[in-house]
Amino acid sequence: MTITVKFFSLIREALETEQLTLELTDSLRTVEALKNELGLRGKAWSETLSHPNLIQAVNQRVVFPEEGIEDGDEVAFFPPMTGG
Amino acid sequence: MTITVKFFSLIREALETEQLTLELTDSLRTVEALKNELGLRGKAWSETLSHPNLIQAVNQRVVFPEEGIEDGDEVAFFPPMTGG
Amino acid sequence: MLVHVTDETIDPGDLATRFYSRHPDAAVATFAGFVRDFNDYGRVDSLFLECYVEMATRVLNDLGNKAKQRFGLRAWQIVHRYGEMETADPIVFVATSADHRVEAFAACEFVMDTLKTDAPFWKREHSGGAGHWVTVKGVDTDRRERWSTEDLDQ
Amino acid sequence: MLVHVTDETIDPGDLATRFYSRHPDAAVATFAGFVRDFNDYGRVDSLFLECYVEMATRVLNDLGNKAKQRFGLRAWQIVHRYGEMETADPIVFVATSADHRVEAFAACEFVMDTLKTDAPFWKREHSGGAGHWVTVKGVDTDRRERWSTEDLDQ
Repeated sequence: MTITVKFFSLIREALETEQLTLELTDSLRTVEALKNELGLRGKAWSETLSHPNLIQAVNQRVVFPEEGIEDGDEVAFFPPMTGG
Repeated sequence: MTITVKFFSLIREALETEQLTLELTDSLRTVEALKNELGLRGKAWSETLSHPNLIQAVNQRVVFPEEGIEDGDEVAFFPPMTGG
Repeated sequence: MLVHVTDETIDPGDLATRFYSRHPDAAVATFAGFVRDFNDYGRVDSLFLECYVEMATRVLNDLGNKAKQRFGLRAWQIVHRYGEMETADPIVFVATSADHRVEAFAACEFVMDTLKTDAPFWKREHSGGAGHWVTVKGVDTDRRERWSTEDLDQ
Repeated sequence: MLVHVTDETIDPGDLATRFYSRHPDAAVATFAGFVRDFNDYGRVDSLFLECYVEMATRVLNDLGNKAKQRFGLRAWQIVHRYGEMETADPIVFVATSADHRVEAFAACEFVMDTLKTDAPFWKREHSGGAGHWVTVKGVDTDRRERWSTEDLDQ
């Protein structure tokens, strides 16, 4: 399956990446599993994606790491929000 | 001494009077005394000016009936306010 | 002009535009009130708002200054219409600006709550030829009372 | 447009004017936020506001609808700027209208409090060549939390 992954703010900077399009095996079914998979890319990735304040969204809704991922989903990682 | 007395809203209507200029004896020294004096003008006056919800102001500040009156003062009587 | 009490039409959009332009502070809250076309009994066609102008001006000035001191405002403005009005005509406009939104909101609400019970205006509603003076609502007195427990400066 | 998330200049005075004209309801509350020229550490020259645009649009739409339902609003609007901004530039504009001022004020404050912590925007402040990402304030989390105890519909 194919998903899009987006990174914002401090996370985007730490990973030097704005967006990825990933082909995943169908066995990779949760945000948590995706984070572990991405963590294999190196220390910056494993440390950044395991930060306790990290927020994750699937299809523009904030979710827990246990949330499932399906083909075509848009996943995003970012720090706590500071708008307004 | 000379004072101005103003009436608003329901009070103005009940007394059919917007404004009076009064010459008072110097012995008439409080708003309460002024109300009693005006009450002598008839039943409408005595009843209206003894209504428990009546508000009185001296020189544009809400006061208790015991407030003193001096030459040149502007006294006003009106019901509870409903602006905004 | 911080306070303006007038029997001419007021324009809240223009007032807001000017306030923003003069005071682009971090947090600006405004309130605008328009003549409602209904009350507790039914339809309202028009409104007569009687005003003790000199006193209203003084009360609103005192109120703005008190709000400024109490909530640390950077700027404020209060504009109030009186006289004959039609449905949907603007009656009142209040703007408050501060370094943080909590203070801007609280000050704007404080001004409106206090103005309702302390500024000398009296509403007379007309519907179908009949008119009646609006009486004070318990909710307004209660709202005013909320602020009084903290009114250390009174 | 109820929600507008844009990297172009926004004009709160024009937005307020249009909102008043379309919704001359009994009670209209607005909030406008402008880029502040100071923070906890000193002077701020400019601001970069990063945004996850698709999600921000969705979150703000959900938020406006929730405010409408919860406070019985007649109308609402939320406009949020993102991108590079200078001091005193407008960032956000929120308007809420209702039959009574208590609901209009509460809804406007609810939207601002919730937006601060739930809408995907991230502030980066610049001063004298240096930049840093703004961190979440405890007061904002607390303000958001105030509303949650009553969030029966969540």
